Amino acid sequence: MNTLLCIPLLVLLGTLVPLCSTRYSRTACAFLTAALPAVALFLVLQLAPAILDGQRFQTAIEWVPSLGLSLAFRLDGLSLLFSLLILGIGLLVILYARYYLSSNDNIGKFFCYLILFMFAMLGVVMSDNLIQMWVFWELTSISSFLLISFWGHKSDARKGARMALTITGTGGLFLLAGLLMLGNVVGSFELQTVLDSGDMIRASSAYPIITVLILIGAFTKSAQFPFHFWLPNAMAAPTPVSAYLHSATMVKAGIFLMARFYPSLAGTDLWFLMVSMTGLATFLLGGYLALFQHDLKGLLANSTISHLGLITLLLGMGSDLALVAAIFHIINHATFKASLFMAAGIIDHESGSRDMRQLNGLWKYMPYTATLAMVASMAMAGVPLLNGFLSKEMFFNETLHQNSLGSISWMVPVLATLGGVLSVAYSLRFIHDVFFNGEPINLPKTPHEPPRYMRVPVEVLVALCLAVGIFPSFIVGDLLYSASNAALNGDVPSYSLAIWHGFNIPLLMSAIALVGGLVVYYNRQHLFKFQAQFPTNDPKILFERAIQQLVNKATWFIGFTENGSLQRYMYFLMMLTIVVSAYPLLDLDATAGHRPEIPLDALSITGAVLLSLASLATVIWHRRRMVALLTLSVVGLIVTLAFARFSAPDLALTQLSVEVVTIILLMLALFFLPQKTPKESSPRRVVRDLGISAMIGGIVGTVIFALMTRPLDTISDFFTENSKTGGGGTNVVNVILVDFRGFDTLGEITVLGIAALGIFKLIARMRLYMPSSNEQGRPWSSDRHPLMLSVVSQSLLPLALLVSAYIFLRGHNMPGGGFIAGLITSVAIIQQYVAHGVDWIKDRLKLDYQIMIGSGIGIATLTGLGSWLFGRPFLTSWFDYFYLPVIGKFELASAMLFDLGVFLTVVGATMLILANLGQLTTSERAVYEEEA
Amino acid sequence: MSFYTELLITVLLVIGGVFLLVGSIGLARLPDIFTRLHGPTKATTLGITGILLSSLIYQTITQSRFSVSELLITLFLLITAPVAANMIAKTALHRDNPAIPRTTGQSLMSKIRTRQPADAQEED
Amino acid sequence: MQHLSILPILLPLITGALLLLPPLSKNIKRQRIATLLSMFAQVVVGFALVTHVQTEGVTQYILGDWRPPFGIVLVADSMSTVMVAVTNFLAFGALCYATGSYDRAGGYFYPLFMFQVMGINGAFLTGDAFNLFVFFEILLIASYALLVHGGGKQKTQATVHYVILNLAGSSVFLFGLGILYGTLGTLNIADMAQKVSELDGSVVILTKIGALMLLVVFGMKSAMLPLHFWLPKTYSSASAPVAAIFAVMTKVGIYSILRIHGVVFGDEAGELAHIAQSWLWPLALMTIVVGTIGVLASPSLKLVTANLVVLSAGTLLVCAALQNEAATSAALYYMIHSTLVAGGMFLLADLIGRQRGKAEDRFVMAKAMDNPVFLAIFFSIAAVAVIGMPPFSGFIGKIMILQSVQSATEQMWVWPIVLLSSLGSLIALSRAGTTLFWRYSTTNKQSNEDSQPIHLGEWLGIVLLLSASPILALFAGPLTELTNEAAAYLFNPSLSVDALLTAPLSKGGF
Amino acid sequence: MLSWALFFVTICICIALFLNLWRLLVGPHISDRIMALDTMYINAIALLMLYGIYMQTSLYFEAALLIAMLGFVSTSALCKYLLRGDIIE
Amino acid sequence: MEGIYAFCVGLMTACGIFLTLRGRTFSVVVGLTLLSYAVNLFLFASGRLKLDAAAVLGMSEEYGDPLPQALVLTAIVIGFAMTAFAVILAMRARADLGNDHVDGRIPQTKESARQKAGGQR
Amino acid sequence: MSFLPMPFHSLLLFVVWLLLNSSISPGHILLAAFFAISIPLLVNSMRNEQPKIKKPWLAIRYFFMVLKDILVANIQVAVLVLGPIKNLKPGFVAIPLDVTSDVGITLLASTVSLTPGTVSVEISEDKQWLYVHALHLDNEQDLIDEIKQRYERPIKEILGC
Ligand code: NA
Ligand code: NA
Repeated sequence: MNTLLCIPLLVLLGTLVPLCSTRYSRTACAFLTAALPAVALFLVLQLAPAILDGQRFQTAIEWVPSLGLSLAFRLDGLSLLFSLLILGIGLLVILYARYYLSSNDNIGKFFCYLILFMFAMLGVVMSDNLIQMWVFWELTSISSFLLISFWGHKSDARKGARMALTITGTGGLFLLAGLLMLGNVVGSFELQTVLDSGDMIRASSAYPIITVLILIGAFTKSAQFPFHFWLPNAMAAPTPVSAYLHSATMVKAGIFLMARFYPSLAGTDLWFLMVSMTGLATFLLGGYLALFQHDLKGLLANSTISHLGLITLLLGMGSDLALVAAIFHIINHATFKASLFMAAGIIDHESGSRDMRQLNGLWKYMPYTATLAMVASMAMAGVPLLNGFLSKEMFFNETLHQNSLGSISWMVPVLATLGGVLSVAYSLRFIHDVFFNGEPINLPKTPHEPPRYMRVPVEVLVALCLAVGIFPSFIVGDLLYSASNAALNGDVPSYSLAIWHGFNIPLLMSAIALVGGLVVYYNRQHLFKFQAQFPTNDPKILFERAIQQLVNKATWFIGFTENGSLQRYMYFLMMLTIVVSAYPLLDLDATAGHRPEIPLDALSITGAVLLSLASLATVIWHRRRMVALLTLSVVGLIVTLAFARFSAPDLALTQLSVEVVTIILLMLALFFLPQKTPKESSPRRVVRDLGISAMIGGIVGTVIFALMTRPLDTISDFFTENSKTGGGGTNVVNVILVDFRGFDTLGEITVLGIAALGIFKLIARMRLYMPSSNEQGRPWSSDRHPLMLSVVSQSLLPLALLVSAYIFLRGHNMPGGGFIAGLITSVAIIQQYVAHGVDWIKDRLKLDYQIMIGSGIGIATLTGLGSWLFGRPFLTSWFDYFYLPVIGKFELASAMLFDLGVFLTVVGATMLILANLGQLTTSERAVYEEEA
Repeated sequence: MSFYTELLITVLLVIGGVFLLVGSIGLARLPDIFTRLHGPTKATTLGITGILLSSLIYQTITQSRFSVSELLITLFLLITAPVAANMIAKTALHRDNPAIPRTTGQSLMSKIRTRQPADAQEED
Repeated sequence: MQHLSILPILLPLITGALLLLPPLSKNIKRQRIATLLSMFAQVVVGFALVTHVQTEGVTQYILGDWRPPFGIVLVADSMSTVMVAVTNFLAFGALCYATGSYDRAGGYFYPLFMFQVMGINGAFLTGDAFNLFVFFEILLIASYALLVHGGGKQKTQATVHYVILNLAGSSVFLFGLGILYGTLGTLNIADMAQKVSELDGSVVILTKIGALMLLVVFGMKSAMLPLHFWLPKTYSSASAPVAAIFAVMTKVGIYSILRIHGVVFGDEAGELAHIAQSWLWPLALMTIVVGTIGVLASPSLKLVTANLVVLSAGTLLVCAALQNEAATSAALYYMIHSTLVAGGMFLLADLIGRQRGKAEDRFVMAKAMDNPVFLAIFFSIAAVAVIGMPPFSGFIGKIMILQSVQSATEQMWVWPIVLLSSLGSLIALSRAGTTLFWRYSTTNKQSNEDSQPIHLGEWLGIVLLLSASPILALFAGPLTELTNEAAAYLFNPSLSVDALLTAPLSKGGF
Repeated sequence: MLSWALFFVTICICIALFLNLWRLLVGPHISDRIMALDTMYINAIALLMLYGIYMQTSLYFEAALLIAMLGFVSTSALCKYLLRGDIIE
Repeated sequence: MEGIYAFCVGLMTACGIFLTLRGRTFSVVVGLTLLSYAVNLFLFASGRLKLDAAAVLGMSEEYGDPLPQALVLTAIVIGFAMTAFAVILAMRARADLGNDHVDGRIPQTKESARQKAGGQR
Repeated sequence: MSFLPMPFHSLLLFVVWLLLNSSISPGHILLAAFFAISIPLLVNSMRNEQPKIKKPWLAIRYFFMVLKDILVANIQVAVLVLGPIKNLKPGFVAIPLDVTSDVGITLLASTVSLTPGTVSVEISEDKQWLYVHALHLDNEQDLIDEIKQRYERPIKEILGC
């Protein structure tokens, strides 16, 4: 397996190690955790010489080829530099965290998140594919969220983490958009192709938007103005996290991104203006804000913002040398800032406070740490012989050599110097306010030096600051060159890494910065007073408030639209239906087609008038529910007659039986419902609804008229032709039902069965109010089972069953069938319930309706399955004619069996519904009446 | 079809139609629910019987096979019509629908409603 | 293998019927075992069907041996089989979860669940427009019954809205079908596609109305704005396993849009080509927006999840509106992902709610959970996946969708809205997660005894559904190949339409 | 002759149906309305039989039979509802 | 004939829709029933109207389109199942929620709110 | 449980089946026999004990008499209905009952409803009184006597109670 792939994989594997080793001591856990990243670092170092020689390693595995997404890794100079920072500082942070975290903290979880982050970060810098880079980019957001919120029970940590995630997540979305567009412009998501197509990209019309999108991604991650505010709030994280994420890695991802795409995107005015102006603003703002922080980490966070601004400014200048300076400052900032965070963590850890108003004179208590911290902060201030000085000199130098702002280009060096002044001032503040400035005030603990090994990471980093500061080209020369080479995609300008370049303007600027910084710090009280005039806007509170407002607005909106009113929802459904269908209807030139119409006759007119009147009466009297039921029955009856009139006897039969059962059901329900509907619709609502109904009615009427008057060529001839020969029946409708489209029927009886089960569920445990008098307040009649009704119903039952059998048997050849027969049987049984009551029936009729449903559906299905035995598809029908002496010729058909299934289901379902509903109010259950 | 069968069918039909109409006129015209009951229960039943009989004859002749299934409907209606009338009357009484003032025997109505014997003493 | 493509319908049907009969009908333990076994078999069948179609090509099951377009056919192509497999897998997860306690919260849970699965599978498989209606009704009536499972005022109330709206919707469905039959004279979807291209004159207008009415119906099932109102309340009040299976129901609507409005009224439809597009566009985008707003406004995890379903529906409708191969492929992938994740999230929300005492799954301070680590891990997976952040399946779906947008104007609309919706869910879910898992009161630890322990089946259900997301991401390569193929098939009428109508003539009693 | 009779009877029944509907709509009591509906069922049967004669078909006989059966069930259930509230008790 | 048929279907649809837009479950159920009648007639007519053409072989010279009839039959049955469920659901809602409003709560109209306020004063 | 628990019904079913199918083919006779036997067996449990017909011939005579009365009744009613309404003299009448069986009472009540100018409206709870509404009541006692003589007596005889 290739080494390159091993590097991220080892780290990925490393995320599991801490989870498995939590049960061991914290030291063991830390060492085990460090092992795999250490190996990874070793591997990187092994590859380093070749890379420094100008080689580039690449490897790729396909992941989602159709998206152009592959797992592609590369290790070139820039990746190498970042990998070293990520792995090296990461290892130091692991060591440091072992001491920093208390025994209450779940160190395994912490290390898991940390290594996950390390993996994500490595992935970003080693990516050789745009989408993959974004994947890792987002992973850094997620893992940093987990790290920042490590102490999730603290409100600050939760809010800080959310803010960081929201801002960087937003940036991630912009970045994704940018990267996708970039890839689409280039035609490939391979990094090298993109880097090589700079000219094409800059020439493309999408260039500005791509640049803006990618830069927003970078700015959010690197805490550039105006997205800088999340970083100070991320300080709620444990300090090792800050030392790692907020100095060397996470915040540098944005910087890395800009450096990475430098060859593709940089070199235009847009780039210059956006990047350098943002950088400059951030540089100054961060420095200024750092000055006023009382929180040690807050100061460091703002200084980080400032330094990130500085690097951004350099990247924006557009000169290759500036890029070199930027990369150099990336290294330097990583080392001194990581050590400073660690030092701050030590101070916090050993003294219990990070407030610089409490922390004073720690020199006395922890001189060794103080020394380290002071060296590091001097590096931050840009004091000679330390690494910060060198890169800052280069920075000053670069500010002098740009002229993109035309006649006001002079402002850039001036402002840069001002930034330098600020950084000296806050560095001084860090040193003086913490280690000197009298005695500590009300510290929770008496401070002392930290454990030996907790200092090691700081020592290493400070040593690096010194080493780079004194022997720059020996320590980082090659690395810097190779990184710059990679970032520039070749062609590194000449530059010199030396401590001394002679007396020149940059040196003067440095001197001004040092002196100015001293002056500023000396007069800090005035500045503090000046600053105190401004209201302090805690970005955290503002942000939370903004989010809260967003949520409130959303809640208002949802409350406003989803107001829980069915009438409104129905209104939308109807309106949409009207709109989509009325719109095309406007194009219909003539409603009537050319198909000859059937002439009118008195009967039809009578039917139409009766139907219309009954329908209207149902609407007009809908609030008198019983009357509405009666008019509804009339409508049902006329519809039945209409079906008969227009040659659909099966429909007439079905419609009629269904209608009667429906009315019975409605009556059963009406008993428990109010007898009248109150008048509550406002006149406006009524008019509106009338309008809607009229429109839908109009549309439906128009459409059906248009359809009926146009000729139609259908597939139906096939059915009439094959009904007898292929389906064995002369009633084509029935043959369609049980044979041609038997599958529909199977579904239909399933629906019926399910409905019955569902209704059973509804009825179960229903607590009903049983009225003891009717709507007039009259008590119910005492005659539960009228004599004549009982006697006649009993006699009619066998007759009804016979009719049912008749309808069932003839169905295949004549109007009828299992469904209608089932309903007749059900109605006949219901009539017995009506006449005799539930108790009487219960003693006499022992039918398990549930089993009937199950077996009905089962029989129908099994009939269908029978054809499998003959190698035919489901529901293939079979029929044949037989001859028996005496009886003569008769037909047997599988459709009969299928229809039996239908019959059983219908009876079972209808009776399960009605009998159970009736049972609700039997004498044993009268208890409900009292409860209600 | 011979003239006489056609005549028979026609007569039956017309009788049926007329009585159906009479029943419905009764329903519409008579003054109270109890008098209205008579129309549908009797006239309509006869009317439908007439129509069913004519259909029976007609179908038997035209289809040249014995089509007496109409008898079943007639039977059915004869059995059920009185019960329906009884149920409707019960409902009307239960809900205190008034009879027209000149109805005799109105004193019975409260007894009928409560299904007491006719010779029972008034409670108050 | 001949009958493989009908098994996803028959297996649940037969199981459902058997569950009503002795010896299963009165014994919940037997029912549980029988249903789990059957469901497992269905999962196997689902995957077998996918591979079968991959190797053997599209299979048409000619019911009753009546050749199309006269009889009803089932069409097993890549798209339908994938959806069936997803449904069965989802159902299996939900069923595992239900064995915990929900199966006893009311009668007939298992049979109804089986019928629900049958309805959904049928709707995916059928190649007949009216049969589609029948399966819609099966899945609807089963969903009504399942929705009331467990009882309670909230459920009843939600069911009233859900049922009435859907009944009205079914009427519109029938109006639409009536019009289509009245103009095309056929019901077989492939045949319809062919007939549509031959139409001319004023009939075209009528057909258009029919098609658009169907769009309204499908739009309502898929929670398209402004017909989505029913969804949040319905889904959030359903009991967990029911809500989980509901996660695939909106997809049925979207699938139907892809099938009917994408294929029948697709490129070849002449005057009627892409009639749905102009309506779908704004509505789909607005659905995303409103879904996102809903996610932001939701005060509980169940509601968040329900609104996420709306959001994903909007996203999928955008794909449907795009009407190109890449978008359809993206839709299919995203459909798989969002279905399983939403299903898992409903289960998770229930479990979280159960462990937080009275606060349930609302975003307020509550007692600490008993199993925070397990729940947090799976919450994170779900959250990351639905937001569309890497490394889980959501981001691949999202990128596929973004990449499928071709014209610049379309990009201008779709990209910002899709990306901002991600941001919205990011904000909402990070708030949700931090509140649920970290804002707990340490005072009343004694009340821990109240919450019932997590049952094995419940663990399993959540693990099954949510671990699907990483797996979907990991195997995104082959999977997207599959979805691409499905989309390509759909967009090639000579494959998808003509082939289906030239089945061999073989009929007659035997 | 027959066709004339058919026409006449059809008109009779049409008028009858209108009268029934009129009674159903004006009431005044719910029992009147039920009675009207019941009568309507019977007139509907007559109509179907007439139609059968007119079209020379017996296809609608079952529909008539069913109306006879179900009309009775409907009427008695309606009355039972008004008498007892609970039709299945 | 087609004209009055279409008119009736349209009118029934309108009546059904109007009722489904009401606020009480019972009215809505009645409306849905009415609507489903209309839908059935609609679907039926999509195969065009024919007199004396029942699709029973040997009973008439020509046959009406049997397919829509079969579809309507299925639709009727399904509609019945759905209506039944809706009816019982309406009962259940009344039992659970204490009223029969579709939203489970009686909406406060301006008038009733004023009355309530007046009553409290 | 006997093979033919309801012989009268069985006969009726047999005939009705043949009527329904309008056929006396052997196949239908077989089916008719099958239903005539099986349906009563099925519904036998759903019946209260009922009196048997003691005099079938009298029953048939009674049936035709009632048919004739129906015809007459209708002509009377037609005249009343179409005539001037203000001449109507409706009234309620209580008829004391001698028949005791439920079937008998029902039969009587039905006959009364179908025949001249009367509708049975109610039966008293103790089954001793049949309440009748007459459309045109001239003499209450005549009506009572006629009903008891013409209808109740034969029913009593037919059913033997
Ligand atoms: Na009851
Ligand atoms: Na009861």
